[in-house]
Amino acid sequence: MSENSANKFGFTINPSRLINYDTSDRKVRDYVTRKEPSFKLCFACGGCTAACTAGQYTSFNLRRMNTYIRRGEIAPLREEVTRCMLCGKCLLVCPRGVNTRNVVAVASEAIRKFERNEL
Amino acid sequence: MSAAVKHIIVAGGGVAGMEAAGALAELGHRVSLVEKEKKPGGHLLQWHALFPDHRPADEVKHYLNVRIKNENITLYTGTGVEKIKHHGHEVVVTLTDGTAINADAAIIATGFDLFDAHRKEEYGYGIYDNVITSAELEDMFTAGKVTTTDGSIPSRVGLVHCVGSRDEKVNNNHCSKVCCVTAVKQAIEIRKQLPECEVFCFYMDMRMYGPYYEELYRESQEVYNVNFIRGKVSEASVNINNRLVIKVEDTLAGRPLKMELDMMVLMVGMEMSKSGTLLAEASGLKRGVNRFLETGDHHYGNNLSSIRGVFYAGTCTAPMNITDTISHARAAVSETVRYLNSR
Amino acid sequence: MNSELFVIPFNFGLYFILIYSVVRSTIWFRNLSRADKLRLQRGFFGKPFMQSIKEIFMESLLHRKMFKRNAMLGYMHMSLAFGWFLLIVFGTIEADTFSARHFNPPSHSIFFRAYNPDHGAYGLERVFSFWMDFLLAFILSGLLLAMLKRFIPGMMGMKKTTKHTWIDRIALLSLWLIFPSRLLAESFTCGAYGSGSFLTGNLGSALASVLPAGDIAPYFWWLYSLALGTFFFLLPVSRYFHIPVEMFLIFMRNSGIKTGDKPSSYTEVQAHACSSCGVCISTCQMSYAAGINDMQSAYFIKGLRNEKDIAAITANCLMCGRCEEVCPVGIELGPMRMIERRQGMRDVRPLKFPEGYALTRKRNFLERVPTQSYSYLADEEPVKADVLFFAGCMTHLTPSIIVAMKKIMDSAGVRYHFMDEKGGVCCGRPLMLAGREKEARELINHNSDIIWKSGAEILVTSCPICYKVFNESYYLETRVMHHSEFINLLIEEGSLRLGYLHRKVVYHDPCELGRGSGIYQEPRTVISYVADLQKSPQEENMALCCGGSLGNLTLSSGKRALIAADAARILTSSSPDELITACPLCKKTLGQATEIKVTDIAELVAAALPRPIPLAKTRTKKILAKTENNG
Amino acid sequence: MKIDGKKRIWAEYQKDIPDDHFFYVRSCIRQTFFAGSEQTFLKIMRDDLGKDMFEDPRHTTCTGIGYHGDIVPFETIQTVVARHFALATEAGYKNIAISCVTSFGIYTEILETWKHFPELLAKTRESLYEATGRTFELPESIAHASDIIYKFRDEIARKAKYNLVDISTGKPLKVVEHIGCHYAKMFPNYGIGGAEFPHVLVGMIESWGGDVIDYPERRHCCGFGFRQYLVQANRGYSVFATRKKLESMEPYRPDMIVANCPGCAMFMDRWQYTIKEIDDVTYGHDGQGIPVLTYEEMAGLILGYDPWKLGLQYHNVQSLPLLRKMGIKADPALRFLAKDGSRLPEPANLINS
Repeated sequence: MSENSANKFGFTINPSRLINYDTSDRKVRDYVTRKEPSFKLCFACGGCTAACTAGQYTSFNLRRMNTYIRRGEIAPLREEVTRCMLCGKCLLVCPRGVNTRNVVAVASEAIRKFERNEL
Repeated sequence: MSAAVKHIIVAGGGVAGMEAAGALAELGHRVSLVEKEKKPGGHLLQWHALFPDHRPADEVKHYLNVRIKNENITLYTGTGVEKIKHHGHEVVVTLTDGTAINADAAIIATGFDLFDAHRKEEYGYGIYDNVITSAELEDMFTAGKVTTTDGSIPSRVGLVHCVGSRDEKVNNNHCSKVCCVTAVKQAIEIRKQLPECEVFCFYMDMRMYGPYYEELYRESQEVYNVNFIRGKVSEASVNINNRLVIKVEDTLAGRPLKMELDMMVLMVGMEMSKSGTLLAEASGLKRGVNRFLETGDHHYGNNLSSIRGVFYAGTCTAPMNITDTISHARAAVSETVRYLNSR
Repeated sequence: MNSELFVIPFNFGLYFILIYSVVRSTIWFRNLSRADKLRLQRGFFGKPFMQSIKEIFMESLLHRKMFKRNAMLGYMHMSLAFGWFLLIVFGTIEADTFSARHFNPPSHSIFFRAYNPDHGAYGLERVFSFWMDFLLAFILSGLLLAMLKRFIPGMMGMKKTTKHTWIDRIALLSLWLIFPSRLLAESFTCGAYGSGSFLTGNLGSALASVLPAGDIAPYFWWLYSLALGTFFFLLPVSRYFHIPVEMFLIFMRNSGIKTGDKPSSYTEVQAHACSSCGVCISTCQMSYAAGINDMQSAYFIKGLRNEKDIAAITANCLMCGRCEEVCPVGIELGPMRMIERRQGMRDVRPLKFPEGYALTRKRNFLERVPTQSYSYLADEEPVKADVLFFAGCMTHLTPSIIVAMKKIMDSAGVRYHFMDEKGGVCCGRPLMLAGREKEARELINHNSDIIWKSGAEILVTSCPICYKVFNESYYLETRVMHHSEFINLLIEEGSLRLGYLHRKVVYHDPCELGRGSGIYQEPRTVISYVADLQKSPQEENMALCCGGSLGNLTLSSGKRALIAADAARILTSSSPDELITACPLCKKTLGQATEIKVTDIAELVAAALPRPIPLAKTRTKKILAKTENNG
Repeated sequence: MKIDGKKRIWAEYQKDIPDDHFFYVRSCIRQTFFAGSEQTFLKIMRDDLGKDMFEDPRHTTCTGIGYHGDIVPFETIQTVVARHFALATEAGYKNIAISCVTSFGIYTEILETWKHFPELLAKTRESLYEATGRTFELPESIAHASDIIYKFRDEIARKAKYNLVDISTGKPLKVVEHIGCHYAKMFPNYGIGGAEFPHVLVGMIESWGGDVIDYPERRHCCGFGFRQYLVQANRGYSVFATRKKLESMEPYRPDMIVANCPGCAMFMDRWQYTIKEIDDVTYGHDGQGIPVLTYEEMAGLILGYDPWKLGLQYHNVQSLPLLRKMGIKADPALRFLAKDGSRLPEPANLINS
């Protein structure tokens, strides 16, 4: 559809960037919160992201990843979660004692389950 | 200090005025406490529970009422203060009902007005059902049930911070200080009353500056699963089911966010009170940033006015929580006494 | 004695378990890799054989390790195991000596007294029946202790004791019944015939004086036989299966079979060789410091045996390795857990009662697809250097260590390249600990490439976590050294001029460096060289974990703090001036748990440096020469 | 929804609209795509309401599209607008009636600017004089043409031949009103009803018997957005914005959309075809599309004008079902006839033709 319309009009309709909280799926969030309750404590200071080892090489941003989990934005989360090296450096930085490393571990597990409809 | 009994007029019977009057009467002075409403107590009257510990507001109301039960205090209600001027050794105070009272000194404690939510038209306060103010939510707590206008239990409530604060569009650049922690307190109370109800706070910054505030914030996440979204709500509308639809940027995701709500609570901030403004204009009192009364010195003269014998107490000078208001009122009393003795 | 029917339960049980054990071990053998098969064969017909026999005697019968740990606990196990062993041996001899035919069925000796009620009147018979009574008493004394232990674990230096399944309970009950019932059976018989020695004889006559002993005796022989039968029959599905399996394990281990990195019959044998004695539980800091009592190795192994869902247990372990040190059966608990962590998600179905007898396990794992991917890592510009310094992620949060190392290497004139000065790629160990082997490989390859291209002779790291993985999972010709080793080397070859600091210090062995990599001596040598090193209550192979371990994925910060506080309390009990460690993670974790200054060994040494004087470059040449000799 | 709340706001945002004598400035887009509308407006004003509307053929584009497209500098556009004022002054008119919302925005912006920066006014007078030798007075009032219809909405209602009512059921039609962004979002006080809850179209719809739909994306831009439309590669944003509005109003099953901005009417109509082509989606009752009318066309229908003289047939979404609903007799066969009665080619790809 989009190709021939592109040929026809020279453009396609832009996809939405909107986070639609009423349609997004928050099963992953609930799973992560259940498996790693400290996740709730994040107040998005970004300390983890500042310290992040993987963050020096790629756009990985744990703070934003947490936000995606909370909002049920699976697509960007799937992308984001793979980049972490699980080195655990962020654990030592978090002012709220969030078990950040396990948040990633659990999130990646949750994504897998989500894709196998096990959530 | 001189044993002579002096007469002091306290303009405004809110927290600051009552504390100041009580403290002066305690020292044996004669006090005329002037309150424009039917009964003293100010905004505290409509509060159900107080942050950060959810203590019943009645406890503080009770404390203040006992404080002003003193034969040295004459209470004038239903009349405001129109004008104060210094004359000879005295201050002359004109009430709104025309009567003029002479006194040795006066304390202005005219307090604040809550921001009128109508002025943020885009939030549709007074137009959409279920858009209410934090004060109205307190009434619901007092009534013991939080419901939408059709009487049903809300399944999702949003609390919008900084309504009328930190917003040059309504000509208020100041932070009202108490709204963030009030929002967190109210969010917890909603979750306590309606465990099934999702609660969201839409904030620009979380300003948890006081003792136990940060703890309350943490508790709201850890125990009550209150959600926080960093972004200023830009507008509200209703959909075909008469459910509120709000737009906000989720600044942490860097993307616009849309959410349906059953109830939207506007955390209305503090503004210089209208009565206080009129009084200041009539009496030629200087007003400072954001139209609150300008004090003699921000650091060591925070109760001093530009008129001899006239002092400031409480939120007529800046937004304050109850704790600070009471301390500020006591400071005003000590300034007043110092003035009276030095005369 | 008219009927002999009562031997039936015993015989049934005995022959069942004999056959079962043979079949099961054959299958285990068959499932071994070819290499391991050969190992085991050589082990059986070679030198290791005697070693194994000796070990079986020392451990399975005498329970030497148990004795070392706690005399009473040792005695308990010894009296039961060794006592029972002797009872069988001498029972057989007795039966053999005093019966008409030789080579009688086992039941003959087990129920000897039942067949020969009047036996033991005089001469050699007397001696024997005395000796048999003595052995029985010996066992019963142990049994008494065992029962006490159930109810007051504390008495044997055990902080916690294992919780059991209902099968274990029945097995336990039958085990407990065996000897009392034998005692009573024999006593009644002796009472009826006026035979028996100091125990059975006296008890017998006492009983006979009030009861019709002759009529009652058969019931107890039945009970005795039933107890034995039940016990034997339940053996494969109860914890007591460890008794035969442990011997098999000893043979396998002594023939040099290792756990490896995937499930095998060796891991299965290890799982079955666990006696759930609970020593691991009481050694575990998560238990006594953080009050977590259901995640320890005993439960891990039990879950593994019974196919339970142990995902949570598997993840919730510090991987400090203390339990492995004390395991009396010598199970490789660390590697066992790592294997489990490496497995993908699987649909778990706990075994129901009879399934425990199944001869082979089929564990249907889903192939674990990598959850992480580092395709974004680009190749880096190679830098030539003699010595590479890799600080490690954590070390970047303790800059004082980096500064110290720079000082030391400069003052020794080491020509080094700071590999991760701008923050490098993670070493991969944390991923391994999280069971993400494939992903870890990606990082390992990336780093290996940099190291190879550098052509460095030595790779120095300040982080034991990196150290372990560099050593074990990287293929390098570069010699890997933890900075404590490297500093020691510099001192030995005289490149460092150090003063003496008059400080009383205690050294904390980081798990990954000590138990993990066997580096105990070098740090101590270095520290004693510059300061007054005190002993700490628990060190070297029994050193404590600081609680910060990356081995544990799920432990909350609160619980970690509890462990750290407890460890710090013990480490600083002699109130030293400083607590020395050799790991940035330990430094950070312990630092938050004690008032006493926590210093990295590098910082300590740097403090002992004189004002830095540039030294001849030839120094490093010396180092390199030395390292070549070392291998 | 509390109507009192809205009334309260509408009360705050009222503006004085002169009663008569207007200098009318046309709109580039409206006269190109909705030629009938401007004709109708003048006809209504002159014939039905007997007002004096003056047009000067020398008046030009305000260059607003060029201005918002970053092609025309502010100085230039000020001078162009000044010239229009000059024409009005020369003709002796003090009230400007503006057909285009973009122009309306430009005019208000410039007048506000001059209020705060008199030096710019002086400079503009200079440049205009240098360029054309013209001088000008500032107008006493500027009104958007929709403001004027709004003012006379009740008078029109009295003359009405039809109402915004479904004659088969007697129920009011569901009408979506769309206000051009530049009508009040920049200067709320210049728009009737302000920026958040404009009343200008609501007033007409309600006094002509229709029901207004207040849907979540009511405030959202139609998608024109100048840069979004003018640069072909950006048109995806433009369509996206329109689709967002259509999706949001869809559940209310609207009978028509009315816009006071020519651009909005144009895009909300044409993009429905584009969306049909790309997404294969058409909105409205059983996929008949949602007719988009200008307020002039709406007023024309009310007053019983011939739909084909209004030019409804030149919309992409044809409005036959709507006309039927309102009980307006209109023969589809007569849609595409020239003045002389000869048949014009029928445009392709009309929705619900």
